[in-house]
Amino acid sequence: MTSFGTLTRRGVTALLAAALGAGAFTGAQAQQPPIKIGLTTDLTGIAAAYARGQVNGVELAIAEINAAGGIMGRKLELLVRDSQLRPELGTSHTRDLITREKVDFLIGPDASSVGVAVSAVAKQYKKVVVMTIPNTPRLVGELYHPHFFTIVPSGTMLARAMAEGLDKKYKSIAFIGGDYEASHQAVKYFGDWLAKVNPEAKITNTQWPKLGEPDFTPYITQLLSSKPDLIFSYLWGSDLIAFIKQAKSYGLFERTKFATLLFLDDLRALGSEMPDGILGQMYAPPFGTKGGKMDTFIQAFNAKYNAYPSDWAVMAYDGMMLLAQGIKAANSVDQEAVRTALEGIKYEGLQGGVTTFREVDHQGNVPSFLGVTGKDDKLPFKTLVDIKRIEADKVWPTPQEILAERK
Amino acid sequence: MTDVLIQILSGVSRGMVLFIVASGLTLIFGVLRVANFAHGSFYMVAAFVTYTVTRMAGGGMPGFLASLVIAPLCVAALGAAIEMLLLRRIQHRDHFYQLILTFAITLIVADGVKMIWGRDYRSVPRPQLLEGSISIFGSPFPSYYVLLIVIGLVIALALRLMLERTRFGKTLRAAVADGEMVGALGVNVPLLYTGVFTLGAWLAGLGGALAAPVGSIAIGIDNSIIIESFAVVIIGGVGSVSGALVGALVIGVLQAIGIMVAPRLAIAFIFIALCAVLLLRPQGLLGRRA
Amino acid sequence: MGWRREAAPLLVLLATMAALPFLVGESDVYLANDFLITALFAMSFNLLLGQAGMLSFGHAAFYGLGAYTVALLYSKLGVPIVPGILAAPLVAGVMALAIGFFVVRLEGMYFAMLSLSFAQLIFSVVSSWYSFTGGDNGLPVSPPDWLLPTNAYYYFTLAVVSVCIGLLFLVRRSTFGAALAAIRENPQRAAYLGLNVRVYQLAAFVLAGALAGVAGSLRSPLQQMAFPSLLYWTQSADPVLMTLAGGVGAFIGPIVGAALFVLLTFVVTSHTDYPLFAFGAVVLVLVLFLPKGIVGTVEGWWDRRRAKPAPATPPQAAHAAAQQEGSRP
Amino acid sequence: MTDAVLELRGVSKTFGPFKAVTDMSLSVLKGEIHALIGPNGAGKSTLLNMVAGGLPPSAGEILFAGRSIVGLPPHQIVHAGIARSFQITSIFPKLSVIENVRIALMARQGRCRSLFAPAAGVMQDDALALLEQVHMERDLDRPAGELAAGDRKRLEFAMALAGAPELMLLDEPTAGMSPEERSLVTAIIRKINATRGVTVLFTEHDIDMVFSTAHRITVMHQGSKLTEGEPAAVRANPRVRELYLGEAAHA
Repeated sequence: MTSFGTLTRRGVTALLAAALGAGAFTGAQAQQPPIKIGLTTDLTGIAAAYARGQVNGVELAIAEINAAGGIMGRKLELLVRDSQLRPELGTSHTRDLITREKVDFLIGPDASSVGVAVSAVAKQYKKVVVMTIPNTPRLVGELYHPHFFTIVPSGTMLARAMAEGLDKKYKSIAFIGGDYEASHQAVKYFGDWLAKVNPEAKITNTQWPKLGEPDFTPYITQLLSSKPDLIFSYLWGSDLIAFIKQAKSYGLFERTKFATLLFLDDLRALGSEMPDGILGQMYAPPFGTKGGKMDTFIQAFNAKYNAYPSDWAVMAYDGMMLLAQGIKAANSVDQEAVRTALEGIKYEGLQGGVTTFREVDHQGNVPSFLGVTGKDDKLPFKTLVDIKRIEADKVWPTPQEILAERK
Repeated sequence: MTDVLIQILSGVSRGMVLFIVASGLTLIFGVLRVANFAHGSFYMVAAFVTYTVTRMAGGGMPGFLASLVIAPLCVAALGAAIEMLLLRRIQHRDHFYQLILTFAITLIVADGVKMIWGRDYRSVPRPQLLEGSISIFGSPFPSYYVLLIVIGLVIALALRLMLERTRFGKTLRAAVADGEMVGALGVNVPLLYTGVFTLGAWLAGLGGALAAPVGSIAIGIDNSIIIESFAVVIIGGVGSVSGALVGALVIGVLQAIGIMVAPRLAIAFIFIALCAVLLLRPQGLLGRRA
Repeated sequence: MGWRREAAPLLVLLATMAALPFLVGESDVYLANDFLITALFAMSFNLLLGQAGMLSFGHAAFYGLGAYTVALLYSKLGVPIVPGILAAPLVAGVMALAIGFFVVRLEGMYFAMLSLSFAQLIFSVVSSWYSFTGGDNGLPVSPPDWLLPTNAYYYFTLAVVSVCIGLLFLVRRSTFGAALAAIRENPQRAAYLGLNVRVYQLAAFVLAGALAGVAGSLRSPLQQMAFPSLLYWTQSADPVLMTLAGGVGAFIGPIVGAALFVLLTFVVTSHTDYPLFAFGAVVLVLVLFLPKGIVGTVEGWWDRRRAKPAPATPPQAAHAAAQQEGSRP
Repeated sequence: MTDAVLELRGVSKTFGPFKAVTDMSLSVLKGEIHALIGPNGAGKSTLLNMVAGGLPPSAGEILFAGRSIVGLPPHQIVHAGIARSFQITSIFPKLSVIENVRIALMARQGRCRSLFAPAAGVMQDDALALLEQVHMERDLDRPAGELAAGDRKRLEFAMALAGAPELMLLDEPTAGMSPEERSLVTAIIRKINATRGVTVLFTEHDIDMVFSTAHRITVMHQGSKLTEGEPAAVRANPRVRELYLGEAAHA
C-alpha cells in the first residue's frame, strides 16, 4: 500500500486494485466480484500501534476465509484507509469507501472519536459496521443505530468489571486517569458499581493528568500522600508507561496496590521493566484464553507477522470472522439480511464461549480479564497470571439503563 | 511541606531537559532568525536512537552512556544536513518560508521515524544505578532526576563559557545582537549558520536522549516538546541562553506547582505565562529590546 | 492588476462547482464540499497574511469556535443548524476581538507566537471542559433532513462560501483593503499617514476570525460533529501551508492551495501508510522551488509570455495559417 | 507671522545613560519655514521624532496650536495637522507611485474605513495633482520600490503634502538628490509655504539650502539649543561659526 510515486487518484487506485486483485485471479471463482470490507483506522497518530494490530487481525481473518474458498464463492477484499486520528478524515474516508468503492461492510476504526464519526456515516448509509476497538458508551447509548454492532467491552463494562473483580479488602481507593471523557466516565461507573458490590469502599482521591503528560511526579506524590489501599488507574499506552517508570523510582508499587487498565502493547513496551504484582485489566489478551482456537490463532499470527498478537488483533480477527459468519448465514450481502443474521448470531470465537448480540444495543457479550502481572517463561514480556474472566452479563448496563441514557 | 519541595525539584529536573532543548532552539532563533519547528523532531529522533542504542548495548550503564554520546551526534549530523542542503537555499527569503520549510521537515521526520522504528511506543530502561531514589528530608527523590539537574547545570555552564570565551561564541553573540553587522565584519556567515544549527540540533538531541528513560517514547512527543520549547524561548528572550534557563525553570516549576494547586488549569499555565510575558515584556525576561 | 483578471477565475470556478454534482459521483461531491469549506478557511487566513501581512499561527481557534458554536447551540439549546451558522461568525468574531486586542500589539514572529498561544489556550479549554464540549469525543450535530443529502448540503455550502469569498473579494479591493496593504508594506509609514495601524489590524483580525468561524460552522454539520482537533495548532498550520502552496499574493491562491491539499490528504491517506511523509515532501518542494505558489508562478509565467511580443505567433506560422484560411473553399 | 504653531518647552530625551536631547525649548511660528541644523548626533531627528509622536519625551511639553500633543500616537498627531517625512525615505515599495499618494490622501481624510467601497480611483485627481507638483506625473504605475533615491524622496514629499497639513516635519528633505531635484523641492517648499501658509520645520545638512530657504534657524549642539534666530543673525553668531559652520567649512 505504499505506492505514492504517482499521485493521481485514478493512477493510484488502478495500481492498488491491480495489487489487491492479483491474488483473486488464481481461484476458480475469480469471476465473482469480491465482497468488499472497508476499514478506516488511525495508522497515523498516538493510537497507530493499535491500528496496526487491528489491520493485521482483519487481514489474517480474511486470508483464512479466502483460503477456505471465500463466502458464497466470493473472495473477501479489504480496503484500508488512514483516518490519522482525525474524525473528519474518518467521515470522509468512510463515505468514500461506501459511495465510491462500494464496500459491502464496515469494520470498526480505532479511536473512539473516529468511531463516533464512522458510526454516524454507517447510520446515514445504513451499512453494517462491526466495531473492534472504540468503546465509548455513547456508541451503544445515544448514538446507537440498528446497523451498529460491537464486540468491545464498553467503557461502562470495563469500569464495572474492575470494581467487580477487586478484592473487598480494599476500602480506600485513589484514582488516576487521563483528563478526557472516557476516563471521567470510567471513574463514575467504577464508583457507582463499587457502592453496590463493596459499599464500605470509598474513592478518596482523584488525579487527572493531561493526555501525553511527560511528568507524573506531582500526581505520584499526591496519590501517595492520600495513603490509599489501592490506586485504580485509567492511564494507558505511553501515559501508563511513563507513569509506571516514574512511580517505580518513588517506590509506589511497594507502598500500595496498583490496579490499571492494561493493553498488550504496554506489556510489550515495558518488557522486564513492568513490576510484578500489578492488577491489570485487559480487553482480550491472547494469553487470557488457553488452548483451542486461540493457540492456533497465535501461531498463525506469529507466522504471518512475526509478532505476538495484541488485544486489538484478537478482537479484529474475531470481528471479521463474526461478520463473515453473518454474511454466510444471511447468504447475501444485503444489509438488512446480514443485520438480521448478526442479531441472531452464535459465534464461537477465539476467547471461548459463544458471542451473541443483545437486542437493545447490539453489544456483544464479550468478557474482560483481570489478573496480576508476572513472568511467563514463554513470552519475552510480563503477562497476567491468575487471570479472572469477567463475563459481560455480570456488568453490562441493563436495557433500562441504556434506554434511559438515550433520552 | 517536603511534598512541595519534591514537587519543585521534579519541576526543576523537567525544566532542565526543557532548557537543554530550548537553549538550542533559542540560539537558532537568535542567529538564523528561524522559528525551527523541526527542533521537536530532533528531540524525538534522538529518543528513538537512544532506544536502539540501549537495546543493542543491553540496557545497562554502558548502553546509557553510549546513547548519550551517539544520539545527539546523529541528530547533530541530521541538523547540519538540513541546514546545508535545505535552509541555506532559501536563506535570503522571507523568514516565513524558512518556518514552513522546518514545518515540512517535521512531517517528513514524523513518518520517517514510523518507517524506521514502527508505530509501537517504546521504553528505555534507566541504568540500574539510577533506577532508585535518594532521600530528601525523608522523602524519596529519583536519582535519575538528580542526574538531570546536574547535567542541565553543566550544560548551562558550558554554554556560558563557550559564548564568552571562545571565538565562535563571541561571533554567535554578535550575530544574535545584530545579524547584518556580522556579515559586514567579514565573518563566514554560512559556516556560522551551519555551526549554530548543528549545535542547536545537538542540544535537542541531548535533551531527547536524557528524556528517553524518564517516560515513554512514542510518535507525537515532537509535538508537545516543540510548543513548550517555543514558550521557553519567548519567555526567556530570543537568543538568550540564560533566558532559556530561566524560562525553562519557570515553566517546569510553574507546571509542577500548577498541578498541585489547580490540576485542571495546569495545561493552561504555560500559555497564560507566555501571553503575560509577550504582553508585558515582548522581548522576553532576559531578551534585548529590538 | 485589473479586477476582471481576479474575478474571472472565481466565476469560472463557481460555475464549475455549481455543475459538479451533475458530473461526478456522491463521494466526489462530498470531497468538493470539504474543499469549499477548507478554501474559505484558507481565504479568511489570507486576509491576514496576504493582505495585512500578519502571520497568524492560531487561526484554527476561530475555525473550531465556529464549529462548536453550531454544535453547542444545537445540543445544549436545540437551536437548528442554520441559525447556528449565522451565530458562528458572531461568536468567532467576538473572540477574535478579545484575542486580537492583545495580539495586534506585537509584530512578526512574536505576533505568530502570541496568536499560537491564545489558540492553544482555547484548545485546552475546549478539549478538557468535557462536561460542556464533550471533550475529545466531540459534540454530535444532526443536520435536518433537507440538508442531509450530500448534494443539498453541498449547494448550501457553495452558497455560503460564495457569499463569503465575494465579501473577501470586495474587502481586498476596498479602501479598507488598500489601508491593510499599506500597513503590510510599511506599518511605520502608514501610521505617519494617519492610519491607526492597530485598529486596522484588529479589524482585519476580527473579520478573518469571523469568516473562519463561518467555515468552521459549515464543517460540523458536514462531519455531523464538532471535535477539538479542529482547534489544535497543527490545524492552524493548514491554512498557512495552503496559502503558501497556492500563492500568498494572489487572491485565488488559497483556493488553489486548499484544492491541492484536500485532494492530496485524501489520496495519500487512501493509498499510503505514510501520509505525512508525502505531505511534507510536497510542501518542501513548494517552498524550495515555487515560492510564489502555484498561482503566483503561473501568473508570472503568463506575464512573461505576454511580455515577449515576438515569439507569441511566429510570423511564418501566422502566414501559413492565413494561407490555409484562404485556401478553404 | 503671528504666534507659535508649535512650541517645545524644556523637552528632554534620554536613552538609558545617553542624553539625546536636553531641555530644548523651541517656538515655530505660524507660516514660517524653520530649519533645525547642527552636526550629526545633535539630536535633530530625535526632536522631530518626538514631535511626530514616534518617541515619548522623557520630560517637557510639546504644544501644537496651543494643545499638548505629548503622548498622542502618531496617527492622531497626523490628524491634528502634522505631516512628516523620514531621513531614510519611507514609502510603500510594492505599491505603485500613484497608489502611494492615494493611500496617503485616503488615510488623511479618513476614507479607509469602508470594508466594501472599492478603492479603485478614489482621490485619483488629487493624487495626480500632488504628483504633478513634484513633477512625477510620468511614473504613475511603476512600483515605488523601483524608483531612484531622489525620486523616492520626492514621492515621500508628495505623500507628506497629502491632506494639506498645517505643519510639515521634513527630515533632510533633499538628501541624496541631484541639484535639479534639490531646487525643485526647495521651490515647492517655498511655494506651499507662500500660497497655502504651511508651516515647515526641517533638518538639513546642505547649508546653502538652509540659509536660502529658512525664515528662521535653530542650531542644535549635543542635544541642546545653541542659538535661534533669523539667518543673518545665526550666520553672524561666533559660536555657530566656530562650532558648526567652521566644521562644515573644513569638511
